[in-house]
Order: sequence, then C-alpha cells, then structure tokens
Amino acid sequence: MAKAHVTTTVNGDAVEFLCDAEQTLLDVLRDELYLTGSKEGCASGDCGACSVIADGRLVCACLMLGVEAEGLAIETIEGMADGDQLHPLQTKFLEHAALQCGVCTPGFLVAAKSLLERNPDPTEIEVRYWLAGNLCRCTGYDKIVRAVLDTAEEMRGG
Amino acid sequence: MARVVFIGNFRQLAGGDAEAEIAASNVRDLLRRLGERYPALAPHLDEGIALAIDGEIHQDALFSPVRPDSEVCLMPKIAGG
Amino acid sequence: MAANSHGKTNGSTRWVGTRPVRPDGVDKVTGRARFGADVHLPNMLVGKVLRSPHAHARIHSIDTSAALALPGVKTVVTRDDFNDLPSEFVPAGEMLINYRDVVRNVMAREKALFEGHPVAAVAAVSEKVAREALARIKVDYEVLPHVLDVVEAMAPEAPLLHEDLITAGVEPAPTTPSNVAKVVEFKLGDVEAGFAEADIVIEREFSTQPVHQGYIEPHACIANYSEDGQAELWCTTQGHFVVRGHCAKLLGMDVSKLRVTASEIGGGFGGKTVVYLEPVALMLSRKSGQPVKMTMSREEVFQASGPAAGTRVWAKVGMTNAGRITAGEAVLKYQAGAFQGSPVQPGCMCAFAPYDLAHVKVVGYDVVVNRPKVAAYRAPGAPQSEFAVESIIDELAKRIGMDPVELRLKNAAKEGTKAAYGPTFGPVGLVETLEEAKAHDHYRTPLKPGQGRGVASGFWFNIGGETCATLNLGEDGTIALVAGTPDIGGSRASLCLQAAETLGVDVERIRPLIGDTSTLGYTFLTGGSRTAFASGMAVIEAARDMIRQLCERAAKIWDIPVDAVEWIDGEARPAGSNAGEFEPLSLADLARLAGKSGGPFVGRAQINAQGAGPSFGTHIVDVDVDRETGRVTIERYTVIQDAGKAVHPSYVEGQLQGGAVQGIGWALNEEYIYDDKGRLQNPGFLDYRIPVCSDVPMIDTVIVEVPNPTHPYGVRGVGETPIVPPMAAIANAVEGALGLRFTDLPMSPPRVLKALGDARVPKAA
Amino acid sequence: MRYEAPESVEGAVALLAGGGPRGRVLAGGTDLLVQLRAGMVAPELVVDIKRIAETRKIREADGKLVIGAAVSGAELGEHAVAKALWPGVVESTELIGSTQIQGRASLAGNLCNASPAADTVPALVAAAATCKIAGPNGVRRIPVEDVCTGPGQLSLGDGEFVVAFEFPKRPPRSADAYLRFIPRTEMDIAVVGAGVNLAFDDGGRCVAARVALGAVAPTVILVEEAGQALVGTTCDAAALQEMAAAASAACRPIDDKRGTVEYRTKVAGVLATRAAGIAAQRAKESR
Repeated sequence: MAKAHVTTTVNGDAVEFLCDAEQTLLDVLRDELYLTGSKEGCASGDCGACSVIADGRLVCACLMLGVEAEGLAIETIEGMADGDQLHPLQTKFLEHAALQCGVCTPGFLVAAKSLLERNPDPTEIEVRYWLAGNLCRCTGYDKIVRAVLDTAEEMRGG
Repeated sequence: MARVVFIGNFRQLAGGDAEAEIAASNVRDLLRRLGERYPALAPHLDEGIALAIDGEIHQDALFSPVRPDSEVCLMPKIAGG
Repeated sequence: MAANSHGKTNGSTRWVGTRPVRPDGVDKVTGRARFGADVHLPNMLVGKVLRSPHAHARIHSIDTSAALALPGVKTVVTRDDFNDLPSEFVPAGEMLINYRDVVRNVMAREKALFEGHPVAAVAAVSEKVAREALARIKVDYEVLPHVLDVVEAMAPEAPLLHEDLITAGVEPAPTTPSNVAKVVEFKLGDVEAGFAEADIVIEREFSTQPVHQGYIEPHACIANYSEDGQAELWCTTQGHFVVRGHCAKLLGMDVSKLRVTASEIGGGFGGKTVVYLEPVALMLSRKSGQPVKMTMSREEVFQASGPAAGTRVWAKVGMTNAGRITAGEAVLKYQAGAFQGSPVQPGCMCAFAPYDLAHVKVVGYDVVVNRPKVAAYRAPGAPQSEFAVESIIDELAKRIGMDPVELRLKNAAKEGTKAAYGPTFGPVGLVETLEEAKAHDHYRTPLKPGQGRGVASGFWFNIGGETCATLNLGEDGTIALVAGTPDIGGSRASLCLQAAETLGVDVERIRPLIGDTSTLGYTFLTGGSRTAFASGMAVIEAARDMIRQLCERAAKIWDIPVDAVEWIDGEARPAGSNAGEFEPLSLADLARLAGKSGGPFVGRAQINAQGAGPSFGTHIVDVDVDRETGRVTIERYTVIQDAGKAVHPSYVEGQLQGGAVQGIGWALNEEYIYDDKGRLQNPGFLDYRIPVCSDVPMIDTVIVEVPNPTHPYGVRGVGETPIVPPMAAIANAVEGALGLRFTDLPMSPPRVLKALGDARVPKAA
Repeated sequence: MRYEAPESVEGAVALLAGGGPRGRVLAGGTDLLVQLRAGMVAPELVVDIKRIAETRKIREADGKLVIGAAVSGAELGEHAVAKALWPGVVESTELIGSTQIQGRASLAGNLCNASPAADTVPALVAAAATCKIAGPNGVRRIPVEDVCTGPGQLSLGDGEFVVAFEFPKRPPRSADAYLRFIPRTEMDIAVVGAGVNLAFDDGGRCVAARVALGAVAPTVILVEEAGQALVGTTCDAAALQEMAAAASAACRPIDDKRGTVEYRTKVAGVLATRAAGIAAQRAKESR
C-alpha cells in the first residue's frame, strides 16, 4: 500500500508528509515530523498528553489519523510560545510550579489555551471539567488549576 | 558497650535474644562481633541490613561510629518509591 | 506566586525556602524536554515484546522462524539469549532483588507466570513489521492453574508458582515448597500483657487491591550496542546507575562498557526503579547491530509493570478507657506478584510507627501470585498496613467519644519514643502535624449535613544512600551542577538552591544537569524520598569542597595562610583585620583568575548519606456520599506534613498534593480487575480509574518544619509519606458520614451502595 | 488499510458497497482508532464521511431538528437551537469522554459503535429520533432503537451508513433529559444511563413519556412500562417511584468491570427518577 501524501499546516507552517493510512496524527507528529512535544501516554484518548488543536478544536492527536489532517490547521505545544516570548499560560505554569515530571504539561497547556480562547473567565469547576481529559499523576491538579485561573485573570487584564 | 536491639527475624537468628551488649567503635567492628557471637546471624549481616544508631538509620555504612552508650537497632534495609 | 502554603521557616536562609522557577521549567512548558520515547537515532529499529496471554503456563517451545523470515525483521530474542543467573540477592530499588528472578521477569524461562510476562521480542524496521512478526512467533504453552488472591495462594493446595520456593524465616525450614516466600516478625514488649491492660480491644480484617503507580509516561528506552562490546542506553528511569548494574549483569557486560543516560522522566513513584525493556533492547541491539527503540503501550504498562501489593491485613489494637493505646498486633499478607519481594517488611515496620507503644507484634507474609511482580510505590508497604491501624484508631476514638486528633496526640511518637519497629526516634514532627491539624480552619469548620470528616496520620522512614555530585565552576563564575539522581519532581531546583545557599551565590548562576553513568560515581536511584536529602547533602559537600579550593586560591593570591581566608556571601574575604587588607575575591573573580593561579575549580562529593530523618504527616478530609448511587465525593482535603525544611516549598506542596490525590484514587476507585483466566480486564486509563481533575478539590497543605539534625539545612524527604494517610482518612470520613466502616478498598460506588443496602436490612439477631 | 474521504453520500455508498465486509465508516474516530490500535479491527478500507456536507450540518426547520451524522459533540453543544429543543440529547453527547473527545466524537459514531453503554442512544431513543440511512438502494429511515441489534451488531446492510438524525417536532410543555452514572466525574463509560422525554398538557399532566436505559441490557432499551407509569400523572413522587420500579424491573444487565447486576438495576431506577425530575422541570419552564 503506497503511503498517502498529506498537505497540512502545523503551527502556521505549510507541511507535507507521507504516511500510512493507519498512522495516527500523533505518530506523524512524533515520528515523521519529529515534533515530540505531544506525548503518548495511552494511545486511546484517555490521558490527553497528546492534546493538539485541529482547526480550532481541541483533540487528542492519538485519536485522529494522519491522513485526516489534510487541509487542516494543526497547533501543537511547539507553536505555543511566540518566538522567545512564552505564552502567559507557560509563564504561569512555571511560576505556580504547576508541573512536576512535566510529561503531561504540553497537553495541559494546549488544552488550557483552548479553554481560555473560548472562555476567558472560567470558574474553578469549569477549568476542572475542561481539563478532566488531561491526566496528571504528580500534582493532584491543584497548582495546575490555580495556574490556569491566574492566567485567565492576568489575560483579562486583572 | 553499645546496646544492640534485635527486632523482627533478627531476634530469631540471635537465638531469641532481644538485646545484646557489644563493645565496638564502629559498625564494622559491631557487625564482626555480632557475627562471632551469633553464628546464625553472621550470613545475614553482609547485605540487606540497616542499623538505627541512636535512632538514625545507617545503611551500608561500615565506618559509621558507634558510641559506648549507643543504642543500635538491627533492621531490614529500607528504600522506597 | 503559589499562595496556598503556610510554610513556616526557621533559621535564616537566603535561598533555601524560596520558590524560584525551576531550571528545567522552560523546556517542559515548550515541549522541548526529551523524555524516554522522544529520541530518534539514525538507523534505528523498533523493538516489540511478545507477552504471555496466560496467567500461568509452562513454555515447552518457542518457534521464531516465521518471524525471522518476515522481510524487515532483523532479530528475535527469547529466553535462550539470556544466560540464567544464580540466586543472588542484591540491594535494589525497594529492597533486595534476586537476579535469578530478574532475568526471568525480563524474559520468561521455564514458565510464564502472569498475563503479560515477556516471552520473546523482535527488532524490525517499523512498528508495523514488528507487530506482524510477533504474530508469527509460535509458543507452545501448557496452561497451568493459576492463583491471584493472596490468601488462596497461601493454601496448601494452591497452584505452585515456583516448585523450589521454600519459605524463609521459619524455623525449622519447611521441607515442601509453597507460595509463601518469607515470614517476617517484629515484636516489642509483650502484646498479651498489653491487651490485658486494655479496656477496649478492636480487631478487624482489611483488604486492599493492587494499585498501579500510574505514571503518565510509559516505559521507553533506546539501546545502541556497538560491535566493540560497548553500549549506550537512553531510558526513562528513577536510577540509571541501578539500570546499568542490572543490564550489565543480565548481558554479561562490564559496567564501564555501558553508559546509561536518564531521559527526562514522566513520573515514576517507585515504578521506574527496576528494569523491564532495557536489557531486552540491549540484547536486540547487540544481535541486530543497530540501535533499537522500545516503548510500552499503556496496556503493557498495566499488564507487566509493577503495581503496589494487594494485601489482606488483620489488625488488633487495645486501649484504656482513658485513651491510652496499650498494644497493637497485626498480620500482614502481601502479594509479591510472580516473584518474591513484596514490601511486607516495611509494611510491618510502619504499621504502628506513629504511636508510642510498649507492646507490638506484627507478622508479615511475602506471597507469590500470578500477577506482575510488584514494584515500589511511594512508601512501599506502608499505606496498606497503616490503613488498617489508622482505621481502628479512629474507631477506638469514636468508641470512647474522644476527638481522633486528641487520641493520636495522646499516643503520638515523639523524640525519644522507642519506635514500634525498634529504634528510638530523634526529633520528629508528628505531634506538630497533629497540633496544626487541630488548629486548622478545616478541622474547626462545621460539616454540612450528611458529610463526614476523617483524619489519619502516616509515617515513612526516608533514606539516604550512595550519592555523587559535582560542581564545575565556569570561567565566568557560573556553575554547572551535576547530580546523578534523575529529577522526577523538581529536584534540580532544590539541589541548585542548596548549592546556592552553601556557596552564597545567586541560584540563577547555577545550572543543573543529571549526569550519565560515566560522568559521576555510582549514585543510587531517586526513591525513598532521598533526593532532596541525599543529593542535597552531596551538593552541599561539593560546594564546601569548592569553597575550600577557592579559599586556598585566595590565600595563595593574597599570599596569606589559608586559615586567614573566609568564604562569606559568595566571596573570599580576609578573616579579620589581622589577616591583611585585601579586596574580597568573588566567585567570578576567582573563576577569571583560575587558569593563571593554578587551574579550574571543581567541587566534588561522593558520599553515602546517612541519617535521613523520618517524616510524619496528618491528613484531614471531608466527604459527601450520594446515598442512592454510593459515590463518595471529596469535598475538602488538607495535608499537614513535616518536611524538616522545605527547600523549595512549591515542590514540597506538590509532593503532598500529588500523594494525597493518588491516595484518593487508591481509596475510591483504583483496582485491578481480572477474569477467571487471570487476564487483566482493565489495562487502560479508561477503566483503571485514577482521579481526574474534576474529581478532586484544591488540596490545602501545611508544611511543618522540625529540622532533621543530620542535614545542614534540616531537610527530610517528603515524597513518600503523603500517600500513607489518605485511605484511612477517607474511610474514617465515610464512616462519619454513613456510620459504616469500610475495611475493603476501593470504596467504589457499587461497594458503598451494597453496604448501604445491607445496613438497611436488619441483621438477624 | 486504504483511506478514502468522499465528498458525497453516493460516493461513500459506492466505496462502502465495493469495500466488502472489511470496510468501516470513520466519523469522529474516537472508537474506531482505539479499536484499530488494539488490533480489534483490521479494516481494508476506511471511509471518512466528514467531508460530506450533509453529515456536518445541524438544521432546524418547522421545529424539526436534523443533526448530521458526523457533527461533533462540541459543535452540537455550541448550537443554541439544538440545545433549546433537545437539551437531553445535547447533554448526552456532551458527556462522551473529555473535551478532546468532544472535539471529534459524533452521534452516529456513538450509535454505530453499538455499545449498550453508549451515552447518546438512550437520549436519542427517548427523543424518538430517526436515523436517515443511505445505501445502495437509496435512502431509508428507521427509529434509532432499531439500529443496534446487540453489542457490536447493527441492522445496517452492506454499503449502508447513517447520514443524519431526524427529530420529531417538539410539542409545547415538553422536554428531555439524560443522566448517566460513572464512578468518577468524567472520563468513564456509563455504568447506567437514563434518557427521559416528557410532554405535559396545560394542566400539568404528563401526556407522553419515553424512558430509555443504557448499559442495563445487550442494547439500549425503551422501557414502555416506565413511560406508562408517568402518563396521566403529574410526575409526583408516587408516580416517579412506580416509574423507577418499572425501569429497574426492565434491566437485564451483566456483571462486568464497570458494575454489577445488582448495582446497575438499582441505579437505573435512581437515574431514571432524577432524569425525569429534570425533564419535568424543563418542560414546566418551556412555553
């Protein structure tokens, strides 16, 4: 079976790649494009470590085929900072020590960014439910939730 | 003389003694003398043990000092996650 | 900055106790940090493991010819590729391990002992080809009866896992094999006499299910074995020196020929202290002549990597009507998994550790069953036994109407208490955590109707161990810190703070690195809550070594005796006016002059850290229970723990919060579900239910600081203890809400609803 | 495996009909990709229906809602009209998985995965929704409850696939609700699910009631007796109790890793009661 040729946009750059139909977007990002910031924690959509944004929607890259990316705009953790300027969420995660091992962190950041783009003033409960698909085994979530709430406040100009 | 306390299976290996008085200046001396006094205990003193010397845990520390009035407790080695 | 700490500081420190951004932080928020599976090497192959579908089966033959014939398959390994190793116990992650068992756990030999037990592995040009190759390997199994339950495994008629396993610790030694690997006993005083003094004696039986560490990053490694017999290994591990030792042993290599680099590690909690894929990847690489990358799927992680032991615990506690605990007794039966070595010993030692008791007796059984070999999980062994004891303590308090914190205070272990496991405690902070609990707003806030509140305390020993560290002074006066303990939760930050404190320089001038196994001497793994303490001690020692060199150099430059030079606030100064009038020489000054004045500065330490101070904690939890569905909701949670000295309080809080939430999962929903053939039914995060963000409230923390006298800044390890109290605290809270005592974990909705239903049916008199 | 993404219904039908039994429809993919990864399925052909315009649309005309087969939960949740008309259906969709899953998971995928525990199905059945199915012989329409015939089994023929869901006109003073029980607050498969759709007369008496339960039988079940227990009542406590008893009595669950027979049976009644309460409240608040 010949590989499929896919043209897409990743973090604003036009990207072309070849992949097998079975390969997930996560496989493609990590193994073909060497964008290893998205992590594989479960390959079944249960941990959120591979969270990316596809055409504005938060998705698990492990639950999307690489071929489905044709024509879409994909955003990954690697595109979150603007040059050498960290995104406010990245800065707040550091300030709040909202990470320990850090393997779930890219997924949390992408998911939180997607939340704040939709809801700039979320409640703690809204943050917790929005992020329920991102597992973290180190932090107990406390500092992550605080970091997201604090970022939201700062981004609102609070 | 340091007071050596046997707990757990060490007591069994020490012939049922709960405690022993041992003259030793450091852990190596202490272990050597213990081995001499309790031959059944001797093979167990090389690996896998810890000593609580006056409440402080020492593992794999042959030259940790033992004071004449020290309480030394023989324990299984501890690690953790 | 994080505002939820009530950290109390003692002594005056400039850096220790502050909260700078961690030095590896930016890499971790940008996706740049490289974890186990994030490395690609040229010409790399993909390795995959074939695993036993049976819980217990004799392996008659393995035919790999069809797999090898598949285009793209480079090599296959089986038991025949690994030399058998004799029974030899060596200290490892959690306790002694036997290489005879390690070689069998890595690759099944005579028998497959659990579902998921590796039977063969392939290296191929792609994942797809590797999977296809696995399907072509023919294994002739003779399926044997299996046993999963610890009590059933102890029965005389139980299927035997190891035909040569003779119970140790029993005199005279048994003549027939069994699944009981070891019996251990800890005795203090005379329990019979102790119970005779008691007015109330409560005994109960408890059970806990195996629970997985649940790190988000699956095991992964890349091995690159060269034709000259040297190899590099990149892997996610809590201890790359330990990995080196195990792999060298299993592959018959000199340790010097194997260089192991610890990747960034995506969680471990004790589960990444042993080897699984690493020796296999090295063998595949040796045979194929190409680099081999292996990663576990989540399913493989659950099937074949270490859970914490499932247990059956019987405990009995006696108390006077005045609330004095007179005796404690327990029998602990711990699942070891397929090979001996459950943490039943520490379980025995911790069971009654929080209390000042004259009479204690604990007997423990280490029992093999057809499950994956258990691995360390945060305070290994302690949560299970302390769950039992702390539940009974709560019941005793309720029986005499005494506040449970008060009862604990009345009986708490303190400095000078002879610990139930033998030694006499030095300064410890249990009383302080209980006092903080009593005074905490959480404890004083009235409960809402229907809710229950529980408290429980917990203990862990903490350890030190072999540790190296190096500080390399750069020509601009900045410092590269090299440590050998993988950073799993921010330890690079705490090591830099301790170095900065000792050297008197800005923490920003110190950049840390976890060195590979060739850059430092042997360093024991990150575990046992030892890193901030033991690597901290090594870093302090290395800083002092560098200060000595710096002072010597300043003395030489000033041409005065070295004892006339002092190191204060990051610079060499003449000690008093008698020493002479010299402008101080800063670290940067001396660095600049290093070459001309005698050469570079390298501070080193190679220590075997002793005297880790034990850590106590007390947790308070409020729960609500949906009486119609049995769901328990955690409404409020507070962790109070003695940290000795919190080096970086944010990461200490993080340890307390993370441990508590893991405990919440253990208490409420986490369990392994097997079918009648011994196959795991829930090997994934969908049905192995670790807490998600919306399941838990904020976790308040209070850091108590009772300094550990051995450590220059008073540091104690903090990582293990927070997982000990939650199960009992929650069970005690549920009892408060429902009046029902749960002795079996998890307190999952079906169990709770069933108990509610049973309670409504009046018991036959 | 071959991947095709046709842009028309006819194109999809032609591919699926020619693909033989090893062709699979891909909508959101949140079930299919997990099964692919686990080796549970090995299709020769995957037909992605998301590039067919009709499958991605939500339309409302004359009070009748039509939801395209591949509309994601997130899209449905943002659709004010859909939410106002069928809040129970929308909330059932929004309960599937995480935010990430919501970005992809579709109604048709949830239905055609043919799991008895599918969250949307009890809500769709309670709503009396119809499936528009396209196939080699043209288009046909069947009630949602007729699509799944057992765990993993569908009544669809070769080359057929679900294009859209069509809902009846919403009568006045009516509303639906869906509740499910899971051990955690998120991320689990329903242990029990209950969809309830109620309509009242202007005197506050229930004139129509559909109660559907998930995860308590090989397929989602419509419990007629439970509905009947409410019709003619004001959905007072006694009626709700009778309805709950009927719901529990209809359960034929299994013991599995997600729940016991005893537990599912009890909780089915509890959830049906709670969902009916919500639906009644909503109906009262509607015009």
